[in-house]
Amino acid sequence: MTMTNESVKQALRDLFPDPVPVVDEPASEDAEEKEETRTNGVLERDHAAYGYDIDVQLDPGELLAAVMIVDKAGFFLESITGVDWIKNDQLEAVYDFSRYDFDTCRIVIRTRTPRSTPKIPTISKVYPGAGWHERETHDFFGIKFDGHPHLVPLLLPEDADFHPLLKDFKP
Amino acid sequence: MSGPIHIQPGETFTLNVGPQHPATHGVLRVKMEMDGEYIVKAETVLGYIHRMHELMGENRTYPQVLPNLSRLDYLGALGYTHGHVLVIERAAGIEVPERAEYIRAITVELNRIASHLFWFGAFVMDLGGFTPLMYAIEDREYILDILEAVTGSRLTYCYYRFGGLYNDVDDDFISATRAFIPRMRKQLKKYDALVTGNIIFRKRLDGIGIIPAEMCRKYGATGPVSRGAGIDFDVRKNEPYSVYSEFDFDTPVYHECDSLARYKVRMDEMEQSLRIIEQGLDKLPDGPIMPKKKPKLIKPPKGDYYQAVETARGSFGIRLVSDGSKNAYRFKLRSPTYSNMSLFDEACEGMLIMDALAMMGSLDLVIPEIDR
Amino acid sequence: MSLTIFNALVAVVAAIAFAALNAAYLVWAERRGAGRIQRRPGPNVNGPLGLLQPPADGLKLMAKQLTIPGGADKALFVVAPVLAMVPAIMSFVTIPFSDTIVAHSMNIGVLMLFAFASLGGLAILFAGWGSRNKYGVMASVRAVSQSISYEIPMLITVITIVMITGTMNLKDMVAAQAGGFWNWNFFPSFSSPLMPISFLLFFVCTLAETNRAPFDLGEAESELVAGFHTEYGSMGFGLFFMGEYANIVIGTSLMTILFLGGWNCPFGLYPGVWWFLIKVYLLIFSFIWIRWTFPRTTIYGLLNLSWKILIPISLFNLLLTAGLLKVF
Amino acid sequence: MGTYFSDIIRGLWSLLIGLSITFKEFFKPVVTVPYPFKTIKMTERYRGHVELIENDEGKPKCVACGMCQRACPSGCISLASKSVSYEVEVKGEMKTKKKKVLTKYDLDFTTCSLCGQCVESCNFQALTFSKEYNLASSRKEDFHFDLLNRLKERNS
Repeated sequence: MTMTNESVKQALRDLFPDPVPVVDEPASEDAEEKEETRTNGVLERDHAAYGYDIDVQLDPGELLAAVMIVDKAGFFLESITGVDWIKNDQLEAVYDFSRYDFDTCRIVIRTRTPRSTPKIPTISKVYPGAGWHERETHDFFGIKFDGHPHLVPLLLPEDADFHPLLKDFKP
Repeated sequence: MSGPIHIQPGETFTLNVGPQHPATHGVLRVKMEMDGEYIVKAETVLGYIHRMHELMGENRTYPQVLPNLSRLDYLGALGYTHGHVLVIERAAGIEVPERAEYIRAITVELNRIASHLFWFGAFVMDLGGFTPLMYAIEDREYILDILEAVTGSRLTYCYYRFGGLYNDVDDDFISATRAFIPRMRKQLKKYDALVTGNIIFRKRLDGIGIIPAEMCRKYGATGPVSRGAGIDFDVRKNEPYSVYSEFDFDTPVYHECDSLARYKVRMDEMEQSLRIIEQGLDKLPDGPIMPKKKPKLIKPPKGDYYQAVETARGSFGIRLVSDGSKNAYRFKLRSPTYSNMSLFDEACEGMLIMDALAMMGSLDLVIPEIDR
Repeated sequence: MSLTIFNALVAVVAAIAFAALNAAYLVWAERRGAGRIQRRPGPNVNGPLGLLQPPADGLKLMAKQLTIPGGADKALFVVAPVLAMVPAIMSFVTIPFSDTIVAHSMNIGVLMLFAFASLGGLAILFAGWGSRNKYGVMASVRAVSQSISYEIPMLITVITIVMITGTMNLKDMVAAQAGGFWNWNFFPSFSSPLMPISFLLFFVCTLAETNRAPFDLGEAESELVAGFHTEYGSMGFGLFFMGEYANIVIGTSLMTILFLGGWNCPFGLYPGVWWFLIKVYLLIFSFIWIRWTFPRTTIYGLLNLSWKILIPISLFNLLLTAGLLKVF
Repeated sequence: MGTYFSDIIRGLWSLLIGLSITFKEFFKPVVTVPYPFKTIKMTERYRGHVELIENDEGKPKCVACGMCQRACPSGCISLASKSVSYEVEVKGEMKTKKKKVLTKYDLDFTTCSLCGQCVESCNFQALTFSKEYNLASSRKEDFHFDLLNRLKERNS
């Protein structure tokens, strides 16, 4: 990992007041429990096994700070999506960032929000391209992106009031 | 609805470009706020051909999703299926025989040329020249014939399997592909003379439709769009997957940021793809095309996996969240044109409609791939 | 008296028939030519070589209903296609095909042709405005600015020719070019050294005046759907289509008369209508050839071409010729 | 001023090059196939809709295991079978055995995506791709293929 990416990682770590010890690469078996109860923090992942390098989980409140760090380091926004963890009664928003140069480094930022009141601040002020991705995530999961200028259905019909990728969605 | 339109000076009007419009090449709609021929504001409306492939990916077993990926992008289908099999192989830890990877690379590059050829024709047609499309289709037919003889279909291929390929290539494929390379080089020269050098064509693209590098980064544009803005980014080079690290090829980069730069990137990419095919055919090893040990039922261990590949349109990514069952828990498709198109709204402000539509053509849109 | 009326009727009918036949079969020629250029056969199913395709197309168009969009200006909407076709046919009256084959030779033939040609722009304006379609309005505005800016260099070039030949009668103009091809206006002489450039200029202007590619901004199908005839179906569209081809025939005939010696043989042998037709159809072929080779220009590129290149050159040519005519 | 004229000349020259290319193409032979009058033979591996394969007796090889039905992503295959008892000579003795016999094999071609998962999943090599490609109809029912019937028609 090059200098830039090290500094990004350090900056992201500094976001967490109580630095959590870096968890070792979780084995695939006991990852099951860990995934459910994972604490916020920065994880380093094996690119060959997972396809990304840095895995950050944080509270929605810290999202903007983290995204600004990533933006300052010159990352581009790959995509935004959601995952419905219905067993934990949580919705997860996943932000993918990557670099244009040869210091290949993919950063994944995750944040979780309760299923009943899914609310996450928008990052479209930092990355205007997030506008569409957030609208899409709102379409599919119903996550409200606070401060989004135009949060209307993009891929679903204008009058859609359903969120098809929720695990309890019945067509 | 009575009487003709009355437009006061300085008043803007709304123009619906699409969903049925010749320039959008599909069911894309752009709501344009127009001041005469100038665009004041544009808003892209998507979803006319949305099919929810991501939900299908969750409902079906892993092998059943295979045909879906080729329906994303009907012009460069193999690139997308390549990404799909790669992410499942990464997740489930399946080893791929070398021969299979080489054949994958060769066929993906052939498909990339076919896709770029069709884009070339359609782009010149956007500018009003119809004949290059026919020439491009003629060459593309040649590729489709080669691919049809191997894969069994012409457009929506379902050729790659988890761990390898559906069936092996034969000598006919190799000889036909070898014959294709010099022919394509000759044709590229012809296109250069017929289109690239043409004064009318250059006047319409040179310095028009500027998409600067910073805008690319903010919107996540990849592929020829970002390479036309001077960004040296190609997943095949930056994050080598499959056997691309074995090949010697260049990433064409132009710094002009205009429509002509994006055009040139794609035309140069065809040449680079030819080089990859050439090397691939030379290096093609013997051996099996499917691994000896392959799990009967594919059940990737629990986890979150990501794989990016360079398709004809840019960086295509798949995020697979597996819960260890035979279906995916989450199957996110990051389509390149989605990000490339999202910057159109901002980039086209203040442009003439005909320049804006030329710029839209230079983004190489495939609507089913945006809408998924 | 009755004989003159009869003669006039025959002439008009012949002109209409010639215009209609040409329009119909130029569509066929265009499609066949495009096909050959694009390595495909073109229409070849109906009749030998697809020669029955134009009547079939005509029948199909006539069998369709002419829909008038709600809120359209009905009068303008209906008048426009007629206005596109009628001046085109009328122009044939004054074109001399040979020494004897001319419906009505008049002393101000050139003037009349251009008067009718200007009406074509009006038809497009009516069509675009009357059909209450935003694309149509944009297209008609484009087409009108285009026809205005291209009539100027075209007329200036014609004035040069009029100065050289000293007449506005088309028949006399051809007579002035009799003899070998070196006598044609196309070839430079001491008094008019820039004539080939003039011809090129006139050729470009004719392309633009007839709304042909690469100057077909009025119907720019990739931006404006179909431009001014977006809302037209049935024979309304058919008339626009035929009017376009009739205009092409007029434009090329004019080029033949003004620059290429009309019905004169290049070597002074057997002058007659055949030479005229050969020249016209060769020019038409070049129109088709150009259309299927080039992409479309932009509207500002088109206006720049006219105001910054064509008009200065044609003006310069006019002045030069005027001066040289005085000298020689 | 110099660039003004050189631009015009260079522009004209580029146009002439374009014209010369299309002019050459004008005299080259046609490359298209006049489709309804002439057709191309489909390649060996062409993937049309599926078709049952017969055994030596002209009966379908299919044992009605239902693997293809389960493998199909769009659920367009439906089959039915019945148990038939038959007598077999084993070591000089006649024994009664039971086997499944295919009675119905319907393919709903309207939803089929021609992916070939059914052919791949078949463990008895009882399915193949047909080479038919010009399937067209204005009625939906025409695309509900009864493959068993098609097999019979092919044999008769």
